[in-house]
Amino acid sequence: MTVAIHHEDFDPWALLREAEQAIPAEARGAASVFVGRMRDFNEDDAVTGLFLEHYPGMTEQELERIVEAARARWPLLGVHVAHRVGEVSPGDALVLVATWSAHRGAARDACSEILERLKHEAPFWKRERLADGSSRWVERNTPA
Amino acid sequence: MTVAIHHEDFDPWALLREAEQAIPAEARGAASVFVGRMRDFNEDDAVTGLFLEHYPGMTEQELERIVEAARARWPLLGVHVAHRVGEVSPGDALVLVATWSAHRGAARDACSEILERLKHEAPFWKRERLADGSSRWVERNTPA
Amino acid sequence: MAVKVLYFARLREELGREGDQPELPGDEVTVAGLWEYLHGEPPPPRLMSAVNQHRAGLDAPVRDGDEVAFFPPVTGG
Amino acid sequence: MAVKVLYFARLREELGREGDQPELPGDEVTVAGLWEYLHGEPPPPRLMSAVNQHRAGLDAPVRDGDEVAFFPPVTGG
Repeated sequence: MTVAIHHEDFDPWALLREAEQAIPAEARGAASVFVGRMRDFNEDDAVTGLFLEHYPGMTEQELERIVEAARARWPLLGVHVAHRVGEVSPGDALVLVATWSAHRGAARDACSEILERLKHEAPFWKRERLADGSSRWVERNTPA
Repeated sequence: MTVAIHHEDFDPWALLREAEQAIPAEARGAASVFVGRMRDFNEDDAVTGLFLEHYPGMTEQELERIVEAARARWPLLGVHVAHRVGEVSPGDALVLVATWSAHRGAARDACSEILERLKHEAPFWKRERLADGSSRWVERNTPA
Repeated sequence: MAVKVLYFARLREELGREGDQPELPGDEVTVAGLWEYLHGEPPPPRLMSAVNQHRAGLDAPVRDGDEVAFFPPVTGG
Repeated sequence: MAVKVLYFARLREELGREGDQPELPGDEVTVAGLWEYLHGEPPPPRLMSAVNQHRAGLDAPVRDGDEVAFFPPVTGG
Protein backbone atom coordinates (compact mmCIF):
# COMPACT_ATOMS: atom_id res chain seq x y z
CA MET A 1 0.00 0.00 0.00
CA THR A 2 1.91 3.03 -1.24
CA VAL A 3 1.17 6.71 -1.71
CA ALA A 4 3.80 8.69 -3.60
CA ILE A 5 4.23 12.35 -4.59
CA HIS A 6 6.37 12.80 -7.71
CA HIS A 7 8.21 16.05 -8.40
CA GLU A 8 9.30 14.91 -11.89
CA ASP A 9 7.54 13.15 -14.77
CA PHE A 10 6.91 9.50 -13.93
CA ASP A 11 6.23 6.45 -16.12
CA PRO A 12 2.95 4.96 -14.84
CA TRP A 13 3.45 1.59 -16.55
CA ALA A 14 6.93 1.14 -15.05
CA LEU A 15 5.55 2.11 -11.62
CA LEU A 16 2.75 -0.43 -12.02
CA ARG A 17 5.08 -3.26 -12.94
CA GLU A 18 7.15 -2.41 -9.86
CA ALA A 19 4.14 -2.04 -7.54
CA GLU A 20 2.81 -5.41 -8.66
CA GLN A 21 6.04 -7.12 -7.60
CA ALA A 22 5.04 -6.45 -3.98
CA ILE A 23 1.98 -8.70 -4.38
CA PRO A 24 2.52 -12.50 -4.40
CA ALA A 25 2.27 -13.67 -8.04
CA GLU A 26 -0.42 -16.24 -7.25
CA ALA A 27 -2.63 -13.72 -5.43
CA ARG A 28 -2.73 -10.90 -8.00
CA GLY A 29 -6.10 -11.73 -9.53
CA ALA A 30 -7.62 -8.50 -10.77
CA ALA A 31 -5.93 -5.12 -11.19
CA SER A 32 -7.87 -1.96 -11.91
CA VAL A 33 -5.89 1.10 -12.94
CA PHE A 34 -6.55 4.72 -13.73
CA VAL A 35 -3.91 6.99 -15.28
CA GLY A 36 -4.67 10.67 -15.80
CA ARG A 37 -2.41 12.76 -18.01
CA MET A 38 -2.25 16.46 -18.71
CA ARG A 39 -4.31 17.37 -21.75
CA ASP A 40 -3.49 20.38 -23.93
CA PHE A 41 -6.93 21.91 -23.71
CA ASN A 42 -9.39 22.87 -20.99
CA GLU A 43 -12.51 24.97 -21.34
CA ASP A 44 -11.57 25.66 -24.97
CA ASP A 45 -8.37 27.59 -24.29
CA ALA A 46 -5.05 26.12 -25.32
CA VAL A 47 -3.21 25.10 -22.16
CA THR A 48 0.55 24.91 -22.63
CA GLY A 49 1.60 23.98 -19.10
CA LEU A 50 0.38 23.28 -15.61
CA PHE A 51 1.70 24.03 -12.14
CA LEU A 52 0.48 21.59 -9.49
CA GLU A 53 0.73 22.72 -5.88
CA HIS A 54 0.28 20.51 -2.83
CA TYR A 55 0.46 20.80 0.96
CA PRO A 56 3.47 18.68 1.94
CA GLY A 57 2.55 16.48 4.89
CA MET A 58 -1.20 16.98 4.75
CA THR A 59 -1.53 15.83 1.13
CA GLU A 60 0.17 12.50 1.85
CA GLN A 61 -1.97 12.02 4.99
CA GLU A 62 -5.18 12.70 3.08
CA LEU A 63 -4.22 10.23 0.35
CA GLU A 64 -3.38 7.58 2.96
CA ARG A 65 -6.70 8.20 4.70
CA ILE A 66 -8.56 7.74 1.39
CA VAL A 67 -6.64 4.50 0.70
CA GLU A 68 -7.34 3.18 4.22
CA ALA A 69 -11.06 3.88 3.83
CA ALA A 70 -11.08 1.86 0.57
CA ARG A 71 -9.17 -1.00 2.21
CA ALA A 72 -11.76 -1.11 4.98
CA ARG A 73 -14.56 -1.33 2.42
CA TRP A 74 -13.16 -3.76 -0.19
CA PRO A 75 -10.88 -6.83 0.10
CA LEU A 76 -7.79 -5.30 -1.52
CA LEU A 77 -4.45 -7.08 -1.98
CA GLY A 78 -2.59 -3.96 -3.04
CA VAL A 79 -3.03 -0.25 -3.69
CA HIS A 80 -0.70 2.22 -5.37
CA VAL A 81 -1.46 5.94 -5.63
CA ALA A 82 0.94 8.36 -7.34
CA HIS A 83 0.38 12.08 -7.93
CA ARG A 84 2.55 14.58 -9.74
CA VAL A 85 3.35 18.05 -8.35
CA GLY A 86 5.33 21.02 -9.73
CA GLU A 87 5.66 22.18 -13.34
CA VAL A 88 3.90 19.76 -15.68
CA SER A 89 4.02 19.54 -19.49
CA PRO A 90 1.22 18.31 -21.78
CA GLY A 91 1.23 14.51 -21.93
CA ASP A 92 2.87 14.09 -18.50
CA ALA A 93 1.16 11.74 -16.06
CA LEU A 94 -0.73 13.61 -13.31
CA VAL A 95 -2.29 10.83 -11.29
CA LEU A 96 -2.15 7.06 -11.03
CA VAL A 97 -4.52 4.91 -8.95
CA ALA A 98 -4.11 1.12 -8.99
CA THR A 99 -5.93 -1.50 -6.93
CA TRP A 100 -5.41 -5.26 -6.79
CA SER A 101 -8.02 -7.69 -5.51
CA ALA A 102 -9.07 -11.31 -5.97
CA HIS A 103 -12.27 -9.98 -7.56
CA ARG A 104 -12.61 -7.63 -10.52
CA GLY A 105 -15.63 -5.82 -9.10
CA ALA A 106 -13.81 -4.94 -5.87
CA ALA A 107 -10.71 -3.78 -7.76
CA ARG A 108 -12.79 -1.61 -10.14
CA ASP A 109 -15.04 -0.06 -7.50
CA ALA A 110 -12.17 0.68 -5.11
CA CYS A 111 -10.10 2.26 -7.91
CA SER A 112 -13.01 4.47 -8.94
CA GLU A 113 -13.79 5.51 -5.35
CA ILE A 114 -10.15 6.34 -4.52
CA LEU A 115 -9.89 8.44 -7.70
CA GLU A 116 -13.10 10.39 -7.04
CA ARG A 117 -12.19 11.07 -3.41
CA LEU A 118 -8.65 12.07 -4.42
CA LYS A 119 -10.07 14.57 -6.93
CA HIS A 120 -12.54 16.08 -4.46
CA GLU A 121 -10.65 15.90 -1.17
CA ALA A 122 -6.88 15.70 -1.56
CA PRO A 123 -5.07 19.05 -1.27
CA PHE A 124 -3.80 19.66 -4.80
CA TRP A 125 -4.28 22.85 -6.78
CA LYS A 126 -3.77 23.41 -10.50
CA ARG A 127 -2.66 26.61 -12.22
CA GLU A 128 -2.83 26.50 -16.02
CA ARG A 129 -0.49 28.38 -18.32
CA LEU A 130 -2.24 29.48 -21.52
CA ALA A 131 -0.91 29.93 -25.05
CA ASP A 132 -1.07 33.74 -24.70
CA GLY A 133 1.39 33.65 -21.78
CA SER A 134 -1.20 34.27 -19.05
CA SER A 135 -2.06 31.77 -16.34
CA ARG A 136 -5.09 30.98 -14.22
CA TRP A 137 -5.94 28.86 -11.19
CA VAL A 138 -8.37 26.06 -11.96
CA GLU A 139 -11.47 26.93 -9.92
CA ARG A 140 -13.23 23.59 -9.83
CA ASN A 141 -12.59 20.00 -10.62
CA THR A 142 -13.69 18.24 -13.78
CA PRO A 143 -16.87 16.17 -13.50
CA ALA A 144 -16.38 12.41 -13.87
CA MET B 1 -7.89 0.15 -31.57
CA THR B 2 -6.28 -3.26 -31.21
CA VAL B 3 -7.47 -6.73 -30.28
CA ALA B 4 -4.75 -9.32 -29.74
CA ILE B 5 -4.68 -13.02 -28.88
CA HIS B 6 -1.48 -14.09 -27.10
CA HIS B 7 -0.26 -17.68 -27.20
CA GLU B 8 2.54 -16.98 -24.68
CA ASP B 9 2.72 -15.07 -21.38
CA PHE B 10 2.56 -11.32 -22.00
CA ASP B 11 3.63 -8.32 -19.92
CA PRO B 12 0.51 -6.12 -19.59
CA TRP B 13 2.45 -3.03 -18.49
CA ALA B 14 4.85 -3.23 -21.45
CA LEU B 15 1.86 -3.69 -23.80
CA LEU B 16 0.17 -0.67 -22.26
CA ARG B 17 3.20 1.55 -22.70
CA GLU B 18 3.38 0.48 -26.33
CA ALA B 19 -0.37 0.85 -26.97
CA GLU B 20 -0.29 4.36 -25.52
CA GLN B 21 2.34 5.42 -28.06
CA ALA B 22 -0.32 5.15 -30.75
CA ILE B 23 -2.32 7.96 -29.10
CA PRO B 24 -1.06 11.55 -29.55
CA ALA B 25 0.66 12.57 -26.29
CA GLU B 26 -1.49 15.67 -25.86
CA ALA B 27 -4.75 13.75 -26.29
CA ARG B 28 -4.23 10.90 -23.85
CA GLY B 29 -6.25 12.34 -20.96
CA ALA B 30 -7.64 9.46 -18.98
CA ALA B 31 -6.70 5.79 -19.21
CA SER B 32 -8.69 3.06 -17.50
CA VAL B 33 -7.16 -0.40 -17.37
CA PHE B 34 -8.12 -3.84 -16.17
CA VAL B 35 -5.61 -6.68 -15.91
CA GLY B 36 -6.79 -10.15 -14.91
CA ARG B 37 -4.24 -12.78 -13.92
CA MET B 38 -4.57 -16.45 -13.19
CA ARG B 39 -5.09 -17.10 -9.51
CA ASP B 40 -3.99 -20.33 -7.82
CA PHE B 41 -7.37 -21.09 -6.34
CA ASN B 42 -10.97 -21.40 -7.53
CA GLU B 43 -13.93 -22.82 -5.66
CA ASP B 44 -11.57 -23.91 -2.86
CA ASP B 45 -9.56 -26.43 -4.88
CA ALA B 46 -5.92 -25.72 -5.60
CA VAL B 47 -5.57 -24.92 -9.30
CA THR B 48 -2.08 -25.54 -10.64
CA GLY B 49 -2.63 -24.65 -14.28
CA LEU B 50 -5.15 -23.53 -16.84
CA PHE B 51 -5.79 -24.33 -20.48
CA LEU B 52 -7.56 -21.56 -22.38
CA GLU B 53 -9.26 -22.50 -25.64
CA HIS B 54 -10.59 -20.07 -28.25
CA TYR B 55 -12.25 -20.16 -31.67
CA PRO B 56 -9.66 -18.65 -34.03
CA GLY B 57 -11.37 -16.15 -36.29
CA MET B 58 -14.64 -15.87 -34.41
CA THR B 59 -13.00 -14.89 -31.11
CA GLU B 60 -11.19 -11.94 -32.71
CA GLN B 61 -14.37 -10.85 -34.51
CA GLU B 62 -16.41 -10.98 -31.29
CA LEU B 63 -13.80 -8.91 -29.45
CA GLU B 64 -13.73 -6.36 -32.27
CA ARG B 65 -17.52 -6.18 -32.23
CA ILE B 66 -17.49 -5.54 -28.46
CA VAL B 67 -14.86 -2.80 -28.90
CA GLU B 68 -16.81 -1.18 -31.75
CA ALA B 69 -19.96 -1.11 -29.62
CA ALA B 70 -18.04 0.67 -26.85
CA ARG B 71 -16.57 3.16 -29.33
CA ALA B 72 -20.07 3.94 -30.57
CA ARG B 73 -21.27 4.59 -27.02
CA TRP B 74 -18.33 6.54 -25.49
CA PRO B 75 -15.86 9.07 -26.96
CA LEU B 76 -12.76 6.86 -26.89
CA LEU B 77 -9.31 7.87 -28.13
CA GLY B 78 -7.86 4.39 -27.90
CA VAL B 79 -8.72 0.82 -26.92
CA HIS B 80 -6.45 -2.17 -26.41
CA VAL B 81 -7.76 -5.65 -25.64
CA ALA B 82 -5.41 -8.60 -25.12
CA HIS B 83 -6.38 -12.15 -24.16
CA ARG B 84 -4.20 -15.15 -23.45
CA VAL B 85 -4.88 -18.62 -24.88
CA GLY B 86 -3.15 -21.99 -24.46
CA GLU B 87 -1.44 -23.41 -21.37
CA VAL B 88 -1.36 -20.81 -18.57
CA SER B 89 0.54 -20.83 -15.27
CA PRO B 90 -0.56 -19.17 -12.00
CA GLY B 91 0.33 -15.48 -12.05
CA ASP B 92 0.23 -15.21 -15.86
CA ALA B 93 -1.88 -12.42 -17.35
CA LEU B 94 -5.16 -13.72 -18.81
CA VAL B 95 -6.86 -10.55 -19.99
CA LEU B 96 -6.07 -6.88 -20.48
CA VAL B 97 -8.62 -4.19 -21.32
CA ALA B 98 -7.47 -0.57 -21.68
CA THR B 99 -9.45 2.47 -22.78
CA TRP B 100 -8.28 6.03 -23.34
CA SER B 101 -10.61 9.01 -23.38
CA ALA B 102 -10.54 12.74 -22.69
CA HIS B 103 -12.83 12.02 -19.73
CA ARG B 104 -12.24 9.65 -16.83
CA GLY B 105 -15.89 8.58 -16.59
CA ALA B 106 -16.00 7.53 -20.23
CA ALA B 107 -12.69 5.64 -19.94
CA ARG B 108 -13.83 3.84 -16.77
CA ASP B 109 -17.32 2.93 -17.97
CA ALA B 110 -16.12 1.74 -21.38
CA CYS B 111 -13.37 -0.39 -19.80
CA SER B 112 -15.85 -1.98 -17.41
CA GLU B 113 -18.40 -2.64 -20.17
CA ILE B 114 -15.84 -4.17 -22.56
CA LEU B 115 -14.57 -6.45 -19.77
CA GLU B 116 -18.05 -7.66 -18.76
CA ARG B 117 -19.09 -8.31 -22.36
CA LEU B 118 -15.78 -10.07 -23.06
CA LYS B 119 -16.37 -12.34 -20.06
CA HIS B 120 -19.94 -13.19 -21.03
CA GLU B 121 -19.80 -13.22 -24.84
CA ALA B 122 -16.34 -13.82 -26.25
CA PRO B 123 -15.61 -17.45 -27.20
CA PHE B 124 -13.01 -18.51 -24.63
CA TRP B 125 -13.20 -21.65 -22.51
CA LYS B 126 -11.15 -22.50 -19.43
CA ARG B 127 -10.07 -25.95 -18.27
CA GLU B 128 -8.42 -26.02 -14.85
CA ARG B 129 -5.74 -28.46 -13.81
CA LEU B 130 -5.99 -29.36 -10.11
CA ALA B 131 -3.30 -30.28 -7.61
CA ASP B 132 -4.40 -33.95 -7.64
CA GLY B 133 -3.63 -34.21 -11.37
CA SER B 134 -7.24 -34.11 -12.55
CA SER B 135 -8.69 -31.35 -14.69
CA ARG B 136 -12.15 -29.85 -15.19
CA TRP B 137 -13.83 -27.43 -17.57
CA VAL B 138 -14.98 -24.24 -15.89
CA GLU B 139 -18.77 -24.31 -16.21
CA ARG B 140 -19.64 -20.70 -15.60
CA ASN B 141 -17.96 -17.35 -15.37
CA THR B 142 -17.08 -15.57 -12.15
CA PRO B 143 -19.51 -12.87 -11.03
CA ALA B 144 -18.11 -9.33 -11.10
CA MET C 1 -25.19 -29.69 -49.17
CA ALA C 2 -21.75 -29.85 -47.50
CA VAL C 3 -21.17 -28.22 -44.12
CA LYS C 4 -18.07 -27.75 -41.95
CA VAL C 5 -18.86 -28.41 -38.26
CA LEU C 6 -16.55 -27.46 -35.35
CA TYR C 7 -16.71 -28.48 -31.68
CA PHE C 8 -15.03 -26.61 -28.83
CA ALA C 9 -13.97 -27.17 -25.23
CA ARG C 10 -15.80 -29.84 -23.20
CA LEU C 11 -17.95 -30.71 -26.19
CA ARG C 12 -14.88 -31.39 -28.36
CA GLU C 13 -13.44 -33.65 -25.65
CA GLU C 14 -16.72 -35.51 -25.06
CA LEU C 15 -17.23 -36.14 -28.78
CA GLY C 16 -13.58 -37.09 -29.20
CA ARG C 17 -13.10 -34.97 -32.34
CA GLU C 18 -12.63 -31.36 -33.42
CA GLY C 19 -15.36 -31.40 -36.03
CA ASP C 20 -17.37 -33.13 -38.73
CA GLN C 21 -17.73 -32.63 -42.51
CA PRO C 22 -21.25 -33.93 -43.22
CA GLU C 23 -22.96 -34.08 -46.61
CA LEU C 24 -26.70 -33.53 -46.03
CA PRO C 25 -29.69 -33.93 -48.32
CA GLY C 26 -31.56 -30.75 -49.32
CA ASP C 27 -30.22 -27.19 -49.51
CA GLU C 28 -31.09 -25.79 -46.07
CA VAL C 29 -31.33 -27.06 -42.48
CA THR C 30 -31.60 -25.41 -39.07
CA VAL C 31 -28.71 -25.46 -36.59
CA ALA C 32 -30.78 -27.79 -34.39
CA GLY C 33 -31.59 -30.00 -37.38
CA LEU C 34 -27.89 -30.24 -38.26
CA TRP C 35 -27.08 -31.33 -34.69
CA GLU C 36 -29.83 -33.96 -34.76
CA TYR C 37 -28.66 -35.22 -38.17
CA LEU C 38 -25.13 -35.64 -36.78
CA HIS C 39 -25.87 -36.98 -33.30
CA GLY C 40 -29.28 -38.65 -33.57
CA GLU C 41 -30.82 -36.61 -30.75
CA PRO C 42 -31.91 -33.01 -30.09
CA PRO C 43 -29.27 -30.49 -28.97
CA PRO C 44 -28.45 -30.73 -25.24
CA PRO C 45 -29.44 -27.88 -22.88
CA ARG C 46 -27.17 -24.79 -22.88
CA LEU C 47 -25.61 -25.69 -26.23
CA MET C 48 -24.28 -22.55 -27.97
CA SER C 49 -23.79 -22.25 -31.71
CA ALA C 50 -22.38 -20.01 -34.42
CA VAL C 51 -22.82 -19.95 -38.19
CA ASN C 52 -19.92 -18.58 -40.22
CA GLN C 53 -18.30 -17.31 -37.02
CA HIS C 54 -21.34 -15.29 -35.91
CA ARG C 55 -23.50 -16.31 -32.99
CA ALA C 56 -26.67 -18.03 -34.19
CA GLY C 57 -29.65 -19.56 -32.43
CA LEU C 58 -30.73 -23.19 -32.84
CA ASP C 59 -33.36 -22.15 -35.41
CA ALA C 60 -30.89 -20.26 -37.62
CA PRO C 61 -30.57 -21.54 -41.21
CA VAL C 62 -27.51 -23.47 -42.39
CA ARG C 63 -26.70 -23.68 -46.11
CA ASP C 64 -24.17 -25.34 -48.36
CA GLY C 65 -20.59 -24.28 -47.53
CA ASP C 66 -21.40 -22.83 -44.10
CA GLU C 67 -19.12 -23.22 -41.07
CA VAL C 68 -21.18 -24.20 -38.02
CA ALA C 69 -19.68 -24.29 -34.52
CA PHE C 70 -21.12 -25.91 -31.37
CA PHE C 71 -19.76 -25.04 -27.94
CA PRO C 72 -20.62 -24.82 -24.22
CA PRO C 73 -21.21 -21.46 -22.49
CA VAL C 74 -18.11 -19.26 -22.66
CA THR C 75 -15.86 -18.77 -19.61
CA GLY C 76 -13.14 -16.33 -20.69
CA GLY C 77 -11.36 -13.38 -19.10
CA MET D 1 -0.58 32.05 21.88
CA ALA D 2 1.63 31.56 18.80
CA VAL D 3 0.23 29.99 15.63
CA LYS D 4 1.78 28.98 12.29
CA VAL D 5 -0.46 29.96 9.36
CA LEU D 6 -0.03 28.68 5.80
CA TYR D 7 -1.67 29.84 2.55
CA PHE D 8 -1.92 27.81 -0.64
CA ALA D 9 -2.57 28.28 -4.35
CA ARG D 10 -4.52 31.39 -5.45
CA LEU D 11 -4.83 32.55 -1.84
CA ARG D 12 -1.02 32.46 -1.40
CA GLU D 13 -0.59 34.51 -4.57
CA GLU D 14 -3.30 37.03 -3.70
CA LEU D 15 -1.88 37.58 -0.21
CA GLY D 16 1.65 37.72 -1.59
CA ARG D 17 3.09 35.41 1.07
CA GLU D 18 3.25 31.74 2.04
CA GLY D 19 2.11 32.24 5.61
CA ASP D 20 2.01 34.24 8.82
CA GLN D 21 3.35 33.64 12.35
CA PRO D 22 0.91 35.62 14.52
CA GLU D 23 1.03 36.00 18.31
CA LEU D 24 -2.56 36.26 19.54
CA PRO D 25 -4.01 37.18 22.94
CA GLY D 26 -5.82 34.39 24.87
CA ASP D 27 -5.27 30.64 24.63
CA GLU D 28 -7.92 29.62 22.08
CA VAL D 29 -9.53 31.07 18.95
CA THR D 30 -11.69 29.64 16.15
CA VAL D 31 -10.33 29.21 12.63
CA ALA D 32 -12.67 32.02 11.50
CA GLY D 33 -11.52 34.22 14.39
CA LEU D 34 -7.88 33.64 13.44
CA TRP D 35 -8.61 34.69 9.83
CA GLU D 36 -10.41 37.82 11.01
CA TYR D 37 -7.55 38.67 13.42
CA LEU D 38 -5.06 38.41 10.54
CA HIS D 39 -7.06 40.02 7.72
CA GLY D 40 -9.54 42.36 9.43
CA GLU D 41 -12.60 40.79 7.77
CA PRO D 42 -14.59 37.54 7.90
CA PRO D 43 -13.36 34.58 5.86
CA PRO D 44 -14.31 34.80 2.15
CA PRO D 45 -16.84 32.33 0.69
CA ARG D 46 -15.54 28.84 -0.18
CA LEU D 47 -12.44 29.24 2.02
CA MET D 48 -11.14 25.82 3.12
CA SER D 49 -9.04 25.26 6.23
CA ALA D 50 -7.03 22.67 8.11
CA VAL D 51 -5.66 22.52 11.65
CA ASN D 52 -2.50 20.48 12.18
CA GLN D 53 -2.86 19.04 8.65
CA HIS D 54 -6.40 17.76 9.21
CA ARG D 55 -9.41 19.34 7.55
CA ALA D 56 -11.21 21.63 9.99
CA GLY D 57 -14.29 23.83 9.73
CA LEU D 58 -14.29 27.59 10.38
CA ASP D 59 -15.56 27.01 13.92
CA ALA D 60 -12.79 24.54 14.84
CA PRO D 61 -10.62 25.56 17.81
CA VAL D 62 -7.02 26.77 17.32
CA ARG D 63 -4.56 26.64 20.22
CA ASP D 64 -0.97 27.62 20.95
CA GLY D 65 1.50 25.86 18.62
CA ASP D 66 -1.08 24.79 16.05
CA GLU D 67 -0.46 24.83 12.30
CA VAL D 68 -3.44 26.36 10.47
CA ALA D 69 -3.76 26.26 6.68
CA PHE D 70 -6.13 28.27 4.47
CA PHE D 71 -6.74 27.31 0.85
CA PRO D 72 -9.24 27.43 -2.01
CA PRO D 73 -11.24 24.35 -3.07
CA VAL D 74 -8.94 21.55 -4.23
CA THR D 75 -8.52 20.74 -7.94
CA GLY D 76 -6.18 17.76 -8.11
CA GLY D 77 -5.98 14.60 -10.12
